[in-house]
Amino acid sequence: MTVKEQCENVKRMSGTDVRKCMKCGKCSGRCPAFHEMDIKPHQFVSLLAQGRIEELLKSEAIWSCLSCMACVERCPRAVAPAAVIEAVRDTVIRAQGANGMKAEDIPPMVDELIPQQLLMSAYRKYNK
Amino acid sequence: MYRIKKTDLNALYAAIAKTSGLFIPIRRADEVNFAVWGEGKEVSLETLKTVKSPKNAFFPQTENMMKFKTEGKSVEVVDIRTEDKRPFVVFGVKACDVKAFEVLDRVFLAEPVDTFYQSRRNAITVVSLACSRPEESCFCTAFGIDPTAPEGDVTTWLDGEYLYWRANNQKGEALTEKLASLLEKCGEEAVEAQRSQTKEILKRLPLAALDLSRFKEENLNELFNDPRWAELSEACLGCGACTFVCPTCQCFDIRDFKTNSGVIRYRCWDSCMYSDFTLMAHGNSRTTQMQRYRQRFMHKLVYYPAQNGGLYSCVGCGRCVNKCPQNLNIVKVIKTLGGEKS
Amino acid sequence: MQRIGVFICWCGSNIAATVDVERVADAVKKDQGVVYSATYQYMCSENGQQLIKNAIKEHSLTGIVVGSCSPRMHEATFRKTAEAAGLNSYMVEIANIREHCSWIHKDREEATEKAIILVRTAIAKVNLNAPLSAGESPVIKRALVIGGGIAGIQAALDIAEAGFEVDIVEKNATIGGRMAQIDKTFPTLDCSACILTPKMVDCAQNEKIDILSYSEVEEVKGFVGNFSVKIKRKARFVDEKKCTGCKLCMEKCPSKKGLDEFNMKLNKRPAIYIPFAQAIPNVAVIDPEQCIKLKTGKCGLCQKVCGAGAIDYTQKDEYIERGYGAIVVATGFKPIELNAFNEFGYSENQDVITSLELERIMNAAGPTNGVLLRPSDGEHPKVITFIQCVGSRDTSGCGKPYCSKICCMYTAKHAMLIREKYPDTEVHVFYIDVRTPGKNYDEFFRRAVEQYGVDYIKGMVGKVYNENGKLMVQGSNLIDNEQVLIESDLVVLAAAIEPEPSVRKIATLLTASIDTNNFLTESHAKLRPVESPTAGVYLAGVCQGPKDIPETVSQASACAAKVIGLLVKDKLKTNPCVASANETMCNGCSQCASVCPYGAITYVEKELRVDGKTELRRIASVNPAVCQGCGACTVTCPSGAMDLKGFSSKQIMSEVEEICKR
Amino acid sequence: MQEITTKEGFVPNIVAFCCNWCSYAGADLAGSSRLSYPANVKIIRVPCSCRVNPMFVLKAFQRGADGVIICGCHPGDCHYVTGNYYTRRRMAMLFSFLDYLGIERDRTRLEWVSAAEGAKFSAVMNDFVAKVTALGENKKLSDLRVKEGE
Amino acid sequence: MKEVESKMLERAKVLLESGEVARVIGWRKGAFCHDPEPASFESVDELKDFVYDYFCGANLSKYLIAESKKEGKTAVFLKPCDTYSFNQLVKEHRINREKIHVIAVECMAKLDIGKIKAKGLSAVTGVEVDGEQVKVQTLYGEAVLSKTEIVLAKCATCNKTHQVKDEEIVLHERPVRDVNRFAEVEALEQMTAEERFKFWREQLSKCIRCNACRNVCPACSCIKCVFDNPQSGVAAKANDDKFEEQLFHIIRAYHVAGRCTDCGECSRVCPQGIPLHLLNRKFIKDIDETYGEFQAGESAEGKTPLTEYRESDLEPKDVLKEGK
Repeated sequence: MTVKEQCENVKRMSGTDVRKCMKCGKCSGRCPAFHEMDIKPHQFVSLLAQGRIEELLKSEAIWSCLSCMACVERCPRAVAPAAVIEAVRDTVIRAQGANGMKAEDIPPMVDELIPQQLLMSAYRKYNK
Repeated sequence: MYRIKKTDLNALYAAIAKTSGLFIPIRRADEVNFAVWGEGKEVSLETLKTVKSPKNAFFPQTENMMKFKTEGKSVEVVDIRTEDKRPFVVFGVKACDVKAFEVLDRVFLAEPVDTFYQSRRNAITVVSLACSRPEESCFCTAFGIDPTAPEGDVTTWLDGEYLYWRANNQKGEALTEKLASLLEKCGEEAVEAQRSQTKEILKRLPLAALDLSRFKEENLNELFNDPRWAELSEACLGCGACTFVCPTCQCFDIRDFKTNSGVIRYRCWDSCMYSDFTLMAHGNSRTTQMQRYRQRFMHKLVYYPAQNGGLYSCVGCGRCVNKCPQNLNIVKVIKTLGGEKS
Repeated sequence: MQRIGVFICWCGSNIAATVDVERVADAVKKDQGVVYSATYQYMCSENGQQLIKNAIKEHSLTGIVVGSCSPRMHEATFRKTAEAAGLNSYMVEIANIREHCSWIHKDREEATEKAIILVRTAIAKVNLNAPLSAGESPVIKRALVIGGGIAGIQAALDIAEAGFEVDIVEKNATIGGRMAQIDKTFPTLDCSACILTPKMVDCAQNEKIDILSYSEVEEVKGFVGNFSVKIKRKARFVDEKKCTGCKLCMEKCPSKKGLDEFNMKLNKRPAIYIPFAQAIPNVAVIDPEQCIKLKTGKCGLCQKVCGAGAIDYTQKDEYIERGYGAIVVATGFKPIELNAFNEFGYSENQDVITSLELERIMNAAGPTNGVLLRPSDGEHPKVITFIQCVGSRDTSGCGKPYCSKICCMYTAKHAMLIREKYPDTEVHVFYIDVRTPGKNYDEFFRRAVEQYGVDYIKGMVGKVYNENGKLMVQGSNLIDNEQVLIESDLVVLAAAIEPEPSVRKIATLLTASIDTNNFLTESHAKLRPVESPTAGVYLAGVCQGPKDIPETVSQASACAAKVIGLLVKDKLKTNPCVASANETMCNGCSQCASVCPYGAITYVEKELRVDGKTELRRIASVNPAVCQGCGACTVTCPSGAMDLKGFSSKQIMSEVEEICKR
Repeated sequence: MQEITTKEGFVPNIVAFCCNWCSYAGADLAGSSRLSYPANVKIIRVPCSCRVNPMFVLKAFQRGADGVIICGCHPGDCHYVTGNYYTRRRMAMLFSFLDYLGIERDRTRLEWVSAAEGAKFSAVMNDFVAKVTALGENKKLSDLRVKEGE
Repeated sequence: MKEVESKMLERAKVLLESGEVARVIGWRKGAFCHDPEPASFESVDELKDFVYDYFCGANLSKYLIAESKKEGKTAVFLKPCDTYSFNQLVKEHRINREKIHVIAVECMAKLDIGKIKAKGLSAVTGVEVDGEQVKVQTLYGEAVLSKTEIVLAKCATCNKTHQVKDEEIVLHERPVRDVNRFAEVEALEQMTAEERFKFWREQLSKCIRCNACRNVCPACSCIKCVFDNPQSGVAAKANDDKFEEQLFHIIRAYHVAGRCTDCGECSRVCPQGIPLHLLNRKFIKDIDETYGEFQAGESAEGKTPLTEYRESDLEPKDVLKEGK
């Protein structure tokens, strides 16, 4: 796949129109994992818009994103940075060719103290 | 009497078409209407009732009459009539429709003669076809018509594998002669058997006992003023379906069509059901649908017979019975105002 | 039968070089209705016009066709020519054989043929033309201004200045509007009240101006020049003529728990009150929801103390009806509700305030007498964070998709004023873009940064939360690609502005169109920005779109100029090319009214005689004074009852027929 | 059923409806800029594109026009505020319907041409004429009686 | 159906006897088993001929334009599909709603006598419906037909429900049909333009200009139709195998676009069996797909798709989808 196709693919997967972004930075302002991320949420949108997908695919931030969707919730332009991050992550996982986490792995992990969201988030994160 | 195998009919049509035009029931887009025959067209003689009657063979729905050519401020009248002198055969006309020709003739061939109609009428040979499977809406017998032996220049019957053929007059003989090679001589047994069988069914038709005796000139005022017209006509939409499928309706309108170089004057069927029928400068002579409705049936059952020696201008074909969108029809009028024989 | 004259212009060589004008004139000589045809070098010249006039008289012409340049150029000229010769000006049609023919075609044969067709098309139309005359309608020489803010005040003053009577209808107890609530104005830092209140007083003192405060428009009938408006005068329970504004009642009123709307509900006020010291009219009003007397029948203290005997608990809403020639809508704006933005904690934290609230806090007549104290504990805030674009440029559905236009400037103003008065205060401003077009605006903003050291952070705040009594403002700093956390004492939100909600009802009453954001639509975005598409209705201030004070004042004055231009006329000439319904064919189905952009169509029950019977029918009736002649209704009408004069269906179809002859 | 045979060197006849405020002025500008387009385009001036009744379009085809184009102000720029929005819906529905009846879709067109777009007007007309020329004569909707006796 | 009929008759009697209404609009028995006619009953006596059976397909709503102008109230029996036309006419101020008492009646799909005859059955004397089976007696013998095959075209795809009712007589629930009413339109859209043209040419050249479609159509309620009005520029009466029928049907379809409730009466009444509803359905389908689903007659208020607009509406060239 060419870089351009890869970009288009990520845009399609994320369902987000990156051109709607007005570069306010509210997503990064809200992000609880900001300091853990090498590429910040707003940069995901900006880099994707510029077609710099290779940098995104190498990013460590796709693993530090919590998928809390706060950025999606707060974006005044209905852009979804978390969806972009997720799409990039899925692209990486798919390229690796295996699910990091399977549905049957989950039941043993469930204990009363684990927040359900965490499991959901992990499942989202490690599956293609 | 002659006969021809049904499977050979196409050859018969082709033979007729060689020397004259052939107007015959043809199925097109699921409906059967009289139309000019041509190779590959689907003829349907079995169809009991074509949607439109064959009257448009000599009284077409639309017909150009003349043209006014304008040049600057001068107007030239151009006779654009193309008199088709070629003989024409109208094939497969049912008894009721044959009778209807007589009704039309009395109008168009009486003085002043309608020459458009006349020229076509003279050129036409009518080949009629007897009915063997009348349906519930048929009531030609009420008008003294025998559907098993229709009039016409030639009468035909469809029975079994054959079409039976009998010439009734000189015109018919002439046609028969032309087709002699295709027809074989035969006896009348099959036809007679079919006729008596059909007559049995005719007796059992629900409208067999329609009583027309009250529709006479002397009852004109009484009938005209009958309050039940209101009830009879109240569902009438004022469309012209009944008049356009009717074999005896003869009203037309004359209109102009603006062309690039003048005006074409044409006539087209009109309907007494329409609000602009016989519209005059002062307005309309009949302003309510009841009046229009009454006019149509009074004309068929009272006015026309009064002027034509008692001949009703309804032939009981039942097309209006079948085609009225709201199921109004002449039968209901006859039953209500005429009384029914018990 | 028409007697038509055809006049083919050479336009020097502009037409004649490509089109054989003589052949054109000759070709149509025998056409239907044509009795005269001629050519001339310049038909629009004095001599050319004389030729037309002479022909009209000599040949008793009933219609003329001029084959010349575009009708957009000389239609008016030739109409006047015809008029001067006693021919109705609408019996003139132009065949455009220059722009649409000679100028674009090179082949002389081809161009001549086309010119003949174009002239014939015009002849075909003229054959069906009928004389039209512009109707007249009288003009009521009084204007109505809806809304008593700075826009309404300015418009009213300008109209009154020209000698016309003006009524201001204001729904609040005083005029003054939003500007009265503002402390200082940018970029000059003038005291807002100091420049506004004299204008309010001027209004009150102007004999031509009648201020109908505490009133609302209830019903509008009529059309340009001739509106009839029903106005509700809400019961204020105080006789406006008697009240002296002494405020004794306010002191004595035992019910003091009302929220002071003027001060953005930051403090309390009595049940009987005057909104602010410089209110016009300076008359008290009783809040019926709060007044003990009105609610329980007991108390009546204010009545006892009122020396003027102005208190009247029995007052009822009253309705008055007045006629107007023109209406100015100046209904203004309000900041949006911020409940949907819980990330900024506006509802939870008293110290998260809107800019308009800050405006009151900074105002000497405000709840803190002008001392910057935070609402929660009355302490001086040491760190203040401003957040811009709260709800503006927001397409997520929570806010407004547009830029509110004024926030960048007032935020700079606030930051600057705070830094000036309280230099020890730290001021941060989160911004997405700083937009400062306008005279001295960017200079003003730069001063806030350069001279007053306001910290502008390019980025947006993601959340504001309370931690140990401190407001933690977490946002991004895009320049440094950092997330910052600012411990603040006060957070000020630049809330988006939206049209005052009552404008919806007003727009419906006036049949004035309104856009998806509830801003009133102007007749033309560039060329008619202060006129509503509804004739006789004008738009001033934020009700038409976000704008600041100078722009509002300009627009108000522009409105006034338009209104004056209308009111100086004794009668209005109406466009004769208007729609009209054929009564006998109209079904009364209302489809035409639903597409009319001007509300020109109403329905009447009318007795018609049809076919000798009388019938009561619902029939469309077009007001020719309001109809602008677009023809939208004519196409919607299935029966063809609705037609457009001057462009009738028959005329257009005859043109089509002629062209198709080729 | 009628038969029309296409003549050699076919030149279509085009009826163009132009709104007075934008497109007619655009056509004027095309003229004053000497931007040529074929002479077989003839313009009918209407106050607004919303004055164009689908019946006019059909009338033109009946009388033998080979193409009909309607031009109005750009959406949002209508002199009468909303007229062209109605036109857009009306014509979208009419054109799609004609297509459904088997009428060539390139015979009809709606274009927005502002008073400043003389060049666009000329380009649109050139393109439209080319497309209609390629289609040949309007055989499906024209009424042969119109040309009777010519 | 007999049960429903007797309930209807009972209500009609009560309404007339009590003077609550001046007349009841329903159906009157015809000459055969299959030709009831719309009728107005003004007294209990007249009700002796009242009928409600499988052949009462006519839409009674258009009659109410005239009825609501008469003195007193009019009660009317409306089938689900009829109520849409009723609403549309109320919306267009053609019917005075206050003067009409709507009795919503059950409809289990109506039969098409034409389709029965097309099965080769002639001289029909009796029809009995038993669930899915229809027993037909004729003078030439008996036959059993499947009901689905002989219902009116308009009933075959109908899932309409009563939109208006002042009271209702519904004893059975009608099963929801799993059909795509646009299937025929889609099939046409799939054809090439030439095929479509041929199809419509064949169909429309059957037209005899009798105006039955127009006169029965509840949306065609114009006091003066453009085709009857010499001033309109399109008036025409001729049935000419050239252009006029096309012009007539195109203009008619356009005039009712956005207002047509798809009641199917045009196709029911056409004496030449032209599938006229396919013209109107094309507009309905285009409107649904382009401007959002819209069912005319669902409400007696609001604008119709062609009298409103959105700034984001598609351009005509984008509405025309690439076919073959």
